[in-house]
Formats: sequence, structure tokens, C-alpha cells
Amino acid sequence: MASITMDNLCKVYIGGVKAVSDVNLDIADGEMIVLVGPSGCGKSTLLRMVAGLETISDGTLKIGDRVVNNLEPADRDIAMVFQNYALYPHMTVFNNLAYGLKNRGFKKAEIDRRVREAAQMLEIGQFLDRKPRQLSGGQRQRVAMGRALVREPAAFLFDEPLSNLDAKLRVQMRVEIRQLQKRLRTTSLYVTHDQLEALTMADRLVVLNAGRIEQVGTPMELYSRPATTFVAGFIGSPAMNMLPAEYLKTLVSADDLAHLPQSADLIGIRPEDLSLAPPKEGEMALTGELMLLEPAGAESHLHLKLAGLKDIFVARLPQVPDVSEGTALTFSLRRDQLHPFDSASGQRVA
Amino acid sequence: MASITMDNLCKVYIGGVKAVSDVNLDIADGEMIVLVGPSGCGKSTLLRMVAGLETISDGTLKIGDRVVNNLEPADRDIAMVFQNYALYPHMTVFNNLAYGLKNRGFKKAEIDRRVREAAQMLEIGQFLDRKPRQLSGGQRQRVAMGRALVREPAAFLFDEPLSNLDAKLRVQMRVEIRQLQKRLRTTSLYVTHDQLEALTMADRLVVLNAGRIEQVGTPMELYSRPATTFVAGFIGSPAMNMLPAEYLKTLVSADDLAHLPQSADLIGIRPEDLSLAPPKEGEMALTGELMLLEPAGAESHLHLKLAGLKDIFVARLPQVPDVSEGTALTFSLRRDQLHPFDSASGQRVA
Amino acid sequence: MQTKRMTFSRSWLPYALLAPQVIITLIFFIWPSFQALRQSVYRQGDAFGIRPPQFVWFQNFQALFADPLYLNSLKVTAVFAIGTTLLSMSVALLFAVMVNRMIRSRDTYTTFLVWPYAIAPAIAGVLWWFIFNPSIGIMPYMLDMVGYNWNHRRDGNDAMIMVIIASAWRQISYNFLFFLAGLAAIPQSLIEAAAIDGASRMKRFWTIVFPLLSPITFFLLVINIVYAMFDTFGVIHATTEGGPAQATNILVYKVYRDGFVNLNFGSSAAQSVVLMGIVIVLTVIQFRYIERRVNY
Amino acid sequence: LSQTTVSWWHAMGGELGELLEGVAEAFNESQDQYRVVPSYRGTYTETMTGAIAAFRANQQPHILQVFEVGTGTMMAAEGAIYPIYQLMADNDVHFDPDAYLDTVVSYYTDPDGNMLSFPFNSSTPIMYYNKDVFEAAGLDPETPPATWAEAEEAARAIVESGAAPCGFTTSWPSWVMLENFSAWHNIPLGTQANGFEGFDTEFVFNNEHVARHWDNLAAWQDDNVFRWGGPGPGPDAFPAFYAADCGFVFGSSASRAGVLRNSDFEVGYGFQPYYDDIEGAPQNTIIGGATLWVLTGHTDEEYAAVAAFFEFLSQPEVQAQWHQDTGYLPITQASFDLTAEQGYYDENPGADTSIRQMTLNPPTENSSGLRFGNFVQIRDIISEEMEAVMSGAKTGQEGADDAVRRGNALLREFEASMN
Amino acid sequence: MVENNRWGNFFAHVILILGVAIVVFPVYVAIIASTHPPGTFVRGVMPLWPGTNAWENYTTAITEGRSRAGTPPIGGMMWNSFIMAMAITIGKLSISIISAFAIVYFRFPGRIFFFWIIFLTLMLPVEVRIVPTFQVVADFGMLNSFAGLSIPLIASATATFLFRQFFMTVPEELMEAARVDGAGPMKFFKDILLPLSITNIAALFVIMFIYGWNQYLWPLLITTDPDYYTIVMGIQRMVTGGDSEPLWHLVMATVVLAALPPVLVILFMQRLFVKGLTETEK
Ligand SMILES: Nc1ncnc2c1ncn2[C@@H]1O[C@H](COP(=O)(O)OP(=O)(O)OP(=O)(O)O)[C@@H](O)[C@H]1O
Ligand SMILES: Nc1ncnc2c1ncn2[C@@H]1O[C@H](COP(=O)(O)OP(=O)(O)OP(=O)(O)O)[C@@H](O)[C@H]1O
Ligand SMILES: O=P(O)(O)OC[C@H](O)CO
Ligand SMILES: [Mg+2]
Ligand SMILES: [Mg+2]
Repeated sequence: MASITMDNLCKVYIGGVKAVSDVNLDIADGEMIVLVGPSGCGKSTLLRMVAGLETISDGTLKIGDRVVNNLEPADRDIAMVFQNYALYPHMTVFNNLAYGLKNRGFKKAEIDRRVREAAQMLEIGQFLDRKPRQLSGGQRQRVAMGRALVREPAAFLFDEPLSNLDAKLRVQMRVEIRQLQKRLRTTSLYVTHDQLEALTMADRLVVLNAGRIEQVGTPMELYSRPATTFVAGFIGSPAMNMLPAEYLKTLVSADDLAHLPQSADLIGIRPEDLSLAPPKEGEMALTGELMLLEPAGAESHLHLKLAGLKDIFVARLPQVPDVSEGTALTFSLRRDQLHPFDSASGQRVA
Repeated sequence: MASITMDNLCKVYIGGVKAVSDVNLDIADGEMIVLVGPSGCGKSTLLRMVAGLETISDGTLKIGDRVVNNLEPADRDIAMVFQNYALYPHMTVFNNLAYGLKNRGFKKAEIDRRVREAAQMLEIGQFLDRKPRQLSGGQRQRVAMGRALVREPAAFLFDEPLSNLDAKLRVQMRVEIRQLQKRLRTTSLYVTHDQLEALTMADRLVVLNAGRIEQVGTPMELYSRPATTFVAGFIGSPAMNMLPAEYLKTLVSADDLAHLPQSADLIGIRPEDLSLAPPKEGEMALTGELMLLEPAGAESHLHLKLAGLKDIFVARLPQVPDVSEGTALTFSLRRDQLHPFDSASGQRVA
Repeated sequence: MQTKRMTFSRSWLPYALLAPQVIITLIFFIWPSFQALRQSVYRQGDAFGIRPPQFVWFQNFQALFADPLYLNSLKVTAVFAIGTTLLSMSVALLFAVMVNRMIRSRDTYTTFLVWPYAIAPAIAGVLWWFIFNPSIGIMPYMLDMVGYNWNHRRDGNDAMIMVIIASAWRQISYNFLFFLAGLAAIPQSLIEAAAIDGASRMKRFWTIVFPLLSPITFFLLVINIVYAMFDTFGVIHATTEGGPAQATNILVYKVYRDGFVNLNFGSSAAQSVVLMGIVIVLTVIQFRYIERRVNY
Repeated sequence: LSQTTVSWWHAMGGELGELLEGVAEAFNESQDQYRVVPSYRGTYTETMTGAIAAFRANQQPHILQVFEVGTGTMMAAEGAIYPIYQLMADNDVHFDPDAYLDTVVSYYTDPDGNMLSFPFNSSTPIMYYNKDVFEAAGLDPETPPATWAEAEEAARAIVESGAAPCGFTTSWPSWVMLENFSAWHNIPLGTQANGFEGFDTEFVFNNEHVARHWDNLAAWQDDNVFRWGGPGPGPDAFPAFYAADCGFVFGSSASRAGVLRNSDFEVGYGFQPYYDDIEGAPQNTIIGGATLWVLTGHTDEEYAAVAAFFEFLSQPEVQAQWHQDTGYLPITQASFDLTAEQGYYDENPGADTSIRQMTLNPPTENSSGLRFGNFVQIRDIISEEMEAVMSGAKTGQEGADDAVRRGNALLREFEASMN
Repeated sequence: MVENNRWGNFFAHVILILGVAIVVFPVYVAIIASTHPPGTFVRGVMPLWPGTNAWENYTTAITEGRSRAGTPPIGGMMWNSFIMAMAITIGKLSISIISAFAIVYFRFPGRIFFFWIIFLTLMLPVEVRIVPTFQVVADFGMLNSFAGLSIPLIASATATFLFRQFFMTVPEELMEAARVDGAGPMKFFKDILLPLSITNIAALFVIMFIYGWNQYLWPLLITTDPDYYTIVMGIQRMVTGGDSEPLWHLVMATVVLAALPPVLVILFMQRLFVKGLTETEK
């Protein structure tokens, strides 16, 4: 087990695509870091640089105290779980798990012991003689995990390991991986584009955008204080509503916005921060016409049209209100729940 | 526009698979019915029987007043939107929309008028000369809608029309389709396996299980009073927790369960009905050890271990509580929020 | 057999659509095959077909399997087919592995390697025959410099080597394309997983890549054997005509020769029947393969 | 105007083909009633087998050029062939077999003395040698070796002196090194007067002389004294000679046209060598080449055209010209005389080598030619067995034995099909 | 990165360049040979550098060939090859596509039976039953005709299979959408399926054209009239010249010309060719 230190990491692909730019990140020993970001933002590239599957164009990568920039993947003491599992289709599950150990010259008895241990931990003991194609998606996922486990590496790397599973299984495996990681406390770098996965699994979350880090922090920090409009829009579902400050001023009293810095010309409002209760002290009011009420069991989404604004404004309520479409509704909102941004830089301003 | 009447519809595939059994359903003129159910439960089969793409093994199908059992799809006055859109890849958008009209011998001018009208309604006017592959997923979806619209049919049939879109677009198109349907008030049958879609779009929701109807009703009815354990487990996410009544008795006071019928030997509890506030009048308390806390922005999922129960019990809170894993937590729950079932029949008993 | 889950229903249309192909198949494939079966139990009267043929039961077959020359032809065919297959497949695999690692030059190399497929076997035969021509060919000249006295007119082994090279040459393109497609279909992540698992380049090839190519390899094996057994007629006919001393007299060539040159129709038909048997066996094997491939 | 067209399948490639086309053209130009359309069909074997297949498919030509070894098969094909004597009689065309050389006539007449095919291009194998090479090897360029011992010696001298990498080679190995070898040494190929007297003939050429000769050839290869030029027509023989790779070559007298065109050195002509320890040698060589057969299944009018064409071909001028251009034998006395009269032999020393060699002695039973059914296939067998000997797989005796055994089997098959 | 290092790449390039050289060599030799005067080939080893007679040799080859010696001019034979290749290609494509359509899109009694009848043709190359096939064609009086050259070769299961495989991948919904849109089977075939199959048709076209152009044994057997000779079989006629020597300069010019059309087809339609090849056979 070891820490991972990224020092100004850059990746320029042959052909000139700059996939990763100046990434600085220290991953503590035993920490679980989740990388999120839109498709093509460089998540996989960064992970593969750590794995040694892509050369590092610039910067320094340390695993533990060793600079590993020029080491072969095999020599970095990491294990990786691939999105499509990358199980060797022609080998039995046992051999899939054992292959890495064999290549490293482990004794037969030791290989056997480790494989069985991992298999037991993952409850795939009864499949050891099967070929991967004879397993279900979830079982394959476990074998892929097992292949990483047996090696007892310094770090685990995961590249969207759950994206091929159906919704139910995804939830189950998410919980299992998280529990396993908490138990083993192996340093882990986990790539996903699934918000829920990102929020629930991470010790710290890294949001990447176009090859750069937008923000690093605990899921809660990112959710409650997104550092940029990008993060604000990316974390949380339905996404944060964004209103020009100028426009907002026409709807609410000047007081409501007084506490915000001058430079805040774009204001974010989370749909779930709105409520239908009448405004209380420290709260402001916002009125819109209900275009569509989407009831969804315990909660509901309300699509609103604010006077003079083209975009739809969404509110999320923890119940299904008894209102009808086409009527005007007034919502209340705590003033400190406004997220102020500078639209030019995209940075949060308070 | 017309009503659709299904009278004891059955479908047995060559080879003997009984895909649909004795389905009785009256769809009112202008109503939006959503069919949900697990994969393979017969949703598509039923829809395709209505479309005329599968023969009807038994029973009677009426569209309006006509029995259409033996009519060709083209003669049933329906339009269908397919999951993968099924756009003709070699035709322009215009021709995709026009094809059905041409085959029906419409005049050129009329075709032109209808196509342009539909295109305008769906805001795809500027793409009429493009081929489908030159469109984005959402645009293709609209073209598929357009192809159904131009025909001005008695009914729309949708087979998971949004499942190929990414999450964001899915939400947007969902809203659009719903608004369009509300405007045109064309009778619609909509198949999906997405819960949120089902709950938010349906006038009435039909839950299918293994070819049979489990329950029909408004989304709210199905959510708040699932008629069977199947519906209970299927609607709502995370899924309803199910506890044996015997076991529950060991945890809570006898009073808490007194209002339930004797036959209720399985009790369902929705994760979102639990709260961390101390029990009030009419509320009961439930204690478990926190195994995993999954914070997810505005809400959180708590995975609990109840003493003596193997399965994990899940609670969903509208905030992220400040608790740590491994500690015991006590939740409160209104007594009338228990869902009593008879485990043998799977039926709700009160 | 699969169809669409929904099909058209028209009583006569499908038959009309199938008719051209079925009729041609019946007339030019099925009927001649029956003719071959029939002829194989007759001895023809005379070359010109003036005297009527005689029914001889299985004499033609008995004669065939008692004939050391036929047995020799079986052996020659085996050597030729295996030689051609191994040569073209191994060279093609080597090329494919090399090209597969190229990014920018991939298409260029592919272009240079695919076109021999366009050359007719007969022309390939003529080309190599010219190159190996004892008096003017470049190869014997070069071989002579290293002390090898090349003469495919006299030496059966030389002749065999020549026809194998000529036949394999054209087939390299074919195998190359399939191997390349096969290699491209191996998920890069498997190679990467193996790299992380500490396997060296060689080890990755032999423990991951090669086994994963095995369905393609097997498929090509059968296809190449079929090619070598049947499609190489032109190579043999345009060059050695089966010689010297029948050293390259492969089965198809013998069928032709005994039928059209030696005018021994009974024996030729019997040989056709044997060949059909071989083809059917190969097809069954191929079928098995298809099933296997589906499972992979 | 409507001309009657007849097709003529032939096997004359290269220079010979061009000359043959010339003959047909001359005929077509000589009158405007008939048209002969020659069509090149590949080697002699291919031409003949192709025609048989075509006959079975009702697509046969009118005139078919068949080499001498196909004679047995053709003669037996009653119903498929239209005998020449009959054709000429039916069309009232004068035809005198006696005008032709005895050896030619006897080769193509049936036991009743009727001429069955029309003699056209008869040849006999002779020796061609490269005078430049002979000189360079210190040999007398005007004296070709006469015996095999001398031939070996000359060949060795050529190789050892470096004048050429190989001593000699041969085309048509079976024809030269077995069939003519036997006639030249007056030993039988088969019983029943080499098949002339009945279908129950059997091969007997697996004698010590043939065995010795084949062994010699095989052994000489090791020292490059001899080079195998391929089976059947021996396709590699003449290229080696043209390239001055081999000092001398045995081949058809009709190769003269090609030799004259392709060699940029002085060429000499000689007889076949013989083993002087074999009694009766040298006897005379036998003819090869081909005659024209007429196939049945066409109209009378077309046969009239064929007859007219044959009449044209019988003219001494035509024959003499053909003989001089190609090297084929002057098959009528008249054409020989005409050629001599024209001074051709004086101007072209050696041009008469073939005819002199063939008429060296009055033919015996062993040197009148051969007539075996299925001999086309049998010659392939002989070539093949010779190949086996040349590659060292078999001794001369074994090769000859096997050839006789396999050949006899085909003779029996042929005999069986005749009953 | 896993697969590439500088030395490995260098080594691979060396092997490939050598390989390409070996693969190209025979044709290089042919091209060289076709530029030399006839005399070159009777005087020892052929040279490796071009000669000066290219123009003459090619014009002779195209206009006369060895017509004086019985083989027709190449121009005519090329034309015949072209007609035959096109007839085979178009014939195969059209009968295959409709039979595949029948097999995939219809369910009718005897479907499996017909499927197998067609499939059998995959198993029996013409070479193995050459004698009886020849007889059948002769009995139909199709010797020496373009019909005889092409029709017996146009029933091929290969093309039917490719189309079948392709049709199986055409989304079911397209046909269903077309039916909802009121199209019957032939209308669906014409409006939807055929346009969608264009790439496959083109890919198969390349394969079939090469197959047709390269036919050898079949034309050799069924043509006795030089007017129907095809170029590939014609070359054999030129090489086996009885007692005379092959005119190598003309033979090689002919070889180059005979190889040119299919090679050009492959080079210009490489992508389609590869697609056609790898999909047909599998
Ligand atoms: N081998 C490569 N050569 C050139 N560019 C590449 C290569 N691999 C990836 N890229 C580019 O680098 C950028 C980052 O790609 P990367 O795969 O890291 O994205 P990602 O965040 O993993 O996306 P996704 O969520 O879709 O997996 C993209 O613009 C991509 O097109
Ligand atoms: N053509 C067919 N032949 C035989 N069985 C079929 C056919 N099509 C569907 N089935 C079977 O009928 C049952 C219902 O299938 P259907 O496609 O209607 O399910 P579905 O509810 O639409 O599932 P999904 O959510 O996966 O689309 C399944 O068991 C399926 O395997
Ligand atoms: O080359 P030709 O025409 O003299 O014939 C030689 C032999 O006779 C063929 O059998
Ligand atoms: Mg990625
Ligand atoms: Mg479905």
C-alpha cells in the first residue's frame, strides 16, 4: 500500500490531443479517490498514466516514494479493473486470477492459497473452473475484482467498473466495492461518470474538465460549495438552475441579493432547495407558472416558467403537491442557498 | 382518435413461450397508458400485438369500434415509435416522414404540408434535408416522433423510445413527449422500464409481470398502495424493504402492528418513509447498525444491519446525517406507512 | 435456423424469389453430382462415347484404392495442402502481427499485401514458373550461386516446393486480412491486463493473443486446406502438370486428367465421389467451428 | 456470297503455328468457295483430348490434327472418324497414297490397305548442335558424334572445357529416347509388330538396352553431361539449347524453324547416336509429327470443302514449301524431288538430315512405326517413369518395367473396350 | 504504450518491407520481363532491370498477341473476361440477394429444405464434379457461349450467405416501421433493403468480379472457339506452345495485363474488398 503523488502530469497524444493538463494530486495511503467528469475529459487517460498504459508526456508520478514514470505496468505494483473486465476468455476463472501470480513466479501453493482466499472473499469459489463466458455480468465483475485482489497491490485502479451492469446490480456492486475497499484500505483511484457512484463512494472526489482538475474535495464539499459553474452543473440531479443575477434582481427584493459580492453575476439555485412553504425569516420568494408536474413516488419535479426567462426552471419537492398545471406557484428559498458565480471566469465568488 | 380495448388478449409464440396471458385493459380515448415491468415480462409483445406486428393468439383487440385482430399494421390507423427509432437510414428526414404518407397515396402538396407542420412542431424544420446519421440522438428521436405525428393516427405506440438517450436528454425528451401528448390528446400506449419515466408520464400505469397485469392505476395509487409485493418491489427506488411480520414483532411493540390484519405476514417499508427524528405519536421506532452511509448530495442512503436479519435494510434521508458507520441508529416511522402483504399470494391485505 | 421475428406472409412470392438460385443449383450442382455418382459405377465404352458404358459395380473404386498412384496422389495432396497452408498462414500471421502494431503505416502495408489475392492461381503459377525456369529463371540462378542445383523438371521435391510457393503466395493476402481482422478484434484491454499481470511481450503473444486467434486460425486452416485442394488447379495445370513422375499430381488435377486427358470417365467420377466425401467432411468440421466460434 | 467454312484444330504453336496459318490462308485465297479456319488447341495431347470431349458434346471440328501416337486410338474410333480414302472417293477427288513415302503410308493405313488420315506434318528426331560450342570445346564442328560413346565424350568435353554448362538435352524424351531409340537399334517396343498386327499387343521394351540407356542418361545428369528437359514435349530442352546452356539437343526435325529463328550461333545437324555394340544399329528412325483426321457429324458440303482442302495440300509445291519452312519431312517423293530441284538442300546443308536418317535402311518390323491404343496416355506414363529414373527414384530397368506394366494395363483396357 | 517501443517498431518495419518485397517480387519480374525484346529470354538468366521494348511488347500483345500462332489478340480475350466476370458478378448478386431476402424475410413450407439445397453449393467446388458438369453444359448446347461461361458459376451460396448475414443484422424495426408505413414485401425490398445493402453489394461485387475474372479451368474446358477465350486461360495457351518456346516477353505482358483489372479493383476498392472478403467467408 502506498500513496500516489501526481506532480504536474500532462498527456499529449500523438496527433496533438492534449488529454491531461497539469494535474496535481496527492492521494493518501488508503484513500479512495473518485474521478468524474464528462465524456472525453481525460479520466481514463489519467488513470492509464498511473497504470503505465500510457506514457507520461510531462510531470512526475510517484507511487509510494518511487518515481514510476518509466516503469513498466508490471513493475508499478498496481492492479486495474477494466470497464469490460478484460477477463481472459480462454482461461478458467482460476487461471484468470492466477495468471498475474504465475507471471511473477509465485509458488503453486501460494498461488492456490491466494486465489482461494480472494475467491472466498468475493463469493466466486464455486466458479473457479468456469470460463468467463459462463458467468453472469455480476459474477464477471467479481472475477475482475478478484484478479486485482490476489495481487495485493499497492493501489487499485478502476475504470468505470460498473458501467456494464444493470441498475440493480450496479447498486449492489457499488456497495460491495466500497465495503471491500474500506476493509482492505488499499489506495484506490476510481473513474466513473455516474454521479451517484461518485458521490457515494469517494473519500475525495476529483472533477475533471477538459483535462484539468476543476475541484477536489469530499462529495459534500463539492455538492454544497461547488467551486465553479462547471462543478455546479455537473454535481446534483436535476442540475442546478442558473439565473443571471440581473434577471434575478427583477424578481426578488434587493435585500435578498445584498449579501452577495458585486462580481456575482450568475446565481445558482438547487432544485431541492426550493419549498412551497411561505417564506420565513431569511428566506426569499420566487414565483413561476407550473408547466409540468412530474410526480415520482415520494417526490416530484416541477417544471416552471419564470416570467421573461426562456429556460425552464426546475424545483424538486419531497412530496407530490396538490397543484395543477398552468397555475402560478410561489416557492421559498433560504438566501444562503444561493450559489454566486462570476460568469466570465466560471468561478464561485463566495 | 380512438379508445383501445383489449379483451382477454393472449400471445403464445411459436415454440410455446406464453408471452402475454389474459390481458384485459380499456384505454380511454386520449389517455396515456404506460406499461412497465421487468425485462421479458411481455411489454413489447403486448404493444406489438396492438400494432399488428405480432399475431394475436387469443382474445379480441378493438381500436375504436373496429375489431382489428386480423388487420395489417398499415390498416390499423396507429403509429409507432421504436426504441432505436427505426429511421430509414438512406432517406432524408423529409422522406422518412413522408414515406408512410406516400405509400398511402397522399397528394404531394398534402404530404408537404403535413411534414412541415410536424417538423415545425418538433423543431426539426432545419434538418429536413439531412440523413438520420447526421443527427444527434435527440434529433433522431424527434424525427421518429415526427414520423408518427404526420400520420395523425388514432393511437401512438411507444416502445421504450427514450432508452437510447443519455440521462440529460432523456429528461428533456420525456417532458416534451408528455407535453405534446397532453396537447394532441392522442390515445397512447407507452412501454418503458424506467421507473421515473413511468411514474412521471402516465395517466394510468400498468405493471406487467410474466405476461399478466399485476396492477393498473394512477402512478400515485401504485406508489402509495401497491397491490402486490411485486408492484411494491418494482415501484420506488431504492426498493421497498420487506420484513417478515414475525421478525418485525421482535423489534417493535405489539401495538405498532396491531392495526394490521392477521394474514399480513410480510411487511413492506419504504426507505424514504424512515426518519431520524425521535418517534412521535402514531410512530414506531426501528434500530439498526449503520453499515454504510452513502451521501448523495441533498440526500443519503443508509445501509443498515438489523439484529438477526441477514438482508440489508435501507433508509433514505433527505439530508446527509452526521453519523458514523458502525454505530446503532434509531429511525421512526408512521404506523400507517407499513405495507402489509400475504407472502403466499403476494397480495396486499389492507 | 433464424429468421426475423416477424415475417411477410405471401404464398408464392418466396418461391418465386428462390427459384432462380434453386434452379441453377439443381441443374449445375445437384444434377452433375448425381451424374458423378452414377458414372462412378460405370466403365465407359470408348473415348468417343460410341459404344455404351458398362455397369461395373464398385470396380472403379476398388481399382482406385488398389492403385498406388492414387494413394500417392492422396499423399501428395496432403503434403501440398499442409505445406501451402502452413507456409501461407505462418507468413500471413507474422505480417499481420507486425502490421497490427503500426498506426500510420497500417493502410499502406495492407495495400501492398492485399493485391496478390487478385491474381488468378493460374497466373500465379506462370509467374513462379517463370521465376523458377531452369534456363532463364532468376531463382535457379541464385540457388546455383549458393550451390543448390534447382530442377523442378527432374526433382519432385523441387517441383513440390515450387507449387507450394506459388499457391501460398496468393493466399498470404487472404490469411493476412483475416488475421489482421482477428488481431484488431482482440480487445486492447486484454493485452493491457496481461501487461499489468506481468507478462512479457512474447508471453502475451503466446498466452493471450495466439489462443484468442485460435478460432480464426482454425477457420483459416480449413479454408486454406480447401483452397489448396481445389482452387490450385490452375497452379498445377499451368506449371508442373502433376509432374515430375506425379510428384505434384494432386487429387483435383488427377480428376481432371483422368477425366479429360486420359478419358477414363469411370475412374474420374469415382475420384469425384471421393472428393465430394472429403469436401463434406471438411464442411462438417467447419460447421463445428462455426458453433464453437459463436460460443467464444 | 456464302462460303462453306470448316474448322481445323491443330497443335502448332509458335513459328509452326504461323506457318500453318499461312497454309490455310493460301488455300482460302486460292478459291472463294470454301474457308478453312484453323484453331490452335494447345499441345498435341490437349488438342486430341479436347476434340474427343468436344465430339462427345457434339462440338467437334471437321479436321483434327492428331500426332502419330494417337493413331491407334483414332483408328479404333469407327463411327467417329471419316476415313480419308472414303472422303476423297465420296467427293471424287483424286488421291494417290502411293505418292507418299512408304513409312508414312504404312503408318496410317488400316489392315485392308486403306489410308485413314491425311498425312500433313511428319517429322523424325534429329540432333541439333551448336557449332560454336563444339569449337570452344575443342571438338570438330563439322563432325557430330555418331555413337552414344562419342556423344558422351563430346558432352564431357563441352562441360569440362566450360564451353557450356551442360552437354546435351532432349525434347520429346519418350519419342526420342525410347520409341526412336528402339527403331534405330532395331529392337521391338511391343509384340504384334509394334501393335500393327492386333490389339492383343504387349509392350516388351523393358529390355537391357533401354534400361542401360536410361541408366546412362540418369547417371550423366550428375556430371551435367545430360540435362532432363521435361516430360512430354520436353519444354525446357530447346530454351537450354538456344541459351547455349547445352551443346546439343535432340528434337523433332520440325524444330528447325524455331532453331533458325532463335539461335544466334552456327547450328549443325546430325543423326541420332547409337550404341555400336547393339546389333542392327543404326537401322532407321521412325516418323512422328501428325496427320489430319476428319471427324464425322458434319454436312456433305462441308466434307466437300475438306476434300478440296486436302487436294490443295497434296500439291507438291505446297508440300515442298511446308517442308522447307518447317523442317517437316517431304512426305511425297514429288515434294522431295522438287525441293532438291530447287537446290534447297545444297543451299541449306543438313536440311536433308531427317529424310536421310529416316530412310537409312528399309524399315523392319521394329522400325516401321508403332500402333498402340491409348498410346497418348501411355506416353505420359513413359515420360513419367523416365522422370522417376532421372530423379534417381528408380533404376532404368525398374522404370522400364513399371512403364511396361502400366502401359500393358492400358492396352488391355483398350482391347477390352474394342469388344 | 504497451505495444510499442522504438526497436520493436524498427524491427517490424524491416520485416514488413522485406515481406512486401518478396510478395511484390513475382510481379516485378513480370513487369521487367514484359519490357525486354524476345531475344533476351533465349540467352540465359533474365535481367532484373527494365528493357526498352515495353511499348512494342504491349502493343503487340494487345493488338495481335500470338494470333498468327493461334491465340487470339489480348484485347478480345480481355473483353471476354470482362463480359464473363460481369455476367457472373451481376448474376450472382441478383439471384443471391433475392433468395436471401426470401429466406430471411419469409416463413414458408420448405424453407429449410431450400436453404440446404443452396447451402450444398458451398460444399461442392466445381472442380470436384468437373466432368459431369461439363456434360450437362454440353447437353444444353452451352459450350462456346457466354451463357455457358457464366450461368453455371452464378449459383453461389457464398453471396447468399453474406446477404443473409447482413439481412439478419438489419434492425427488425426497419421492416416493422415499413409495414406500419404501409409497405408490402417487394416495396420494402426495393425502398429499404436494397438501398441499405449497397455497401454489401459493392463489397461482394469486388469479390465476385475477381472470382469471375480469375476463372480458369471452366473456360478452358467449355470454350473451343477462340472467340470465347478468356485472358487467364489464354495465358496457359501461350505458355504451352508444343514444340515452340513461350514468347516470354508477350506472355509476361499478357500476365501483367490480365492481372491489372482485378488488382486495380482491389486497390481502388480496398475497404470494400476487405469487408466483402472477411464477411463472406465467415
Ligand atoms: N489513443 C489516443 N490517441 C489520441 N487521442 C486520444 C486517445 N485516447 C483518448 N484520446 C483523446 O483524449 C481525450 C480524453 O480521452 P479519455 O479516454 O481519457 O476520456 P474519458 O474521460 O475517459 O471519457 P469517457 O468517459 O468517454 O471514457 C479525448 O479527447 C480522446 O478523444
Ligand atoms: N419472437 C419470439 N419468439 C419466441 N419468444 C419470444 C419472441 N419475442 C419475445 N419472446 C419471449 O416473450 C417474452 C416477452 O418478451 P417481450 O419482448 O415482450 O418482453 P419485454 O417486456 O418487452 O422485455 P424488455 O424489457 O427486455 O424489452 C420473453 O420471454 C421473450 O423471450
Ligand atoms: O514436334 P513434332 O510435330 O515433330 O512431333 C513430335 C512427336 O511426333 C510427337 O509425338
Ligand atoms: Mg474513459
Ligand atoms: Mg421490449
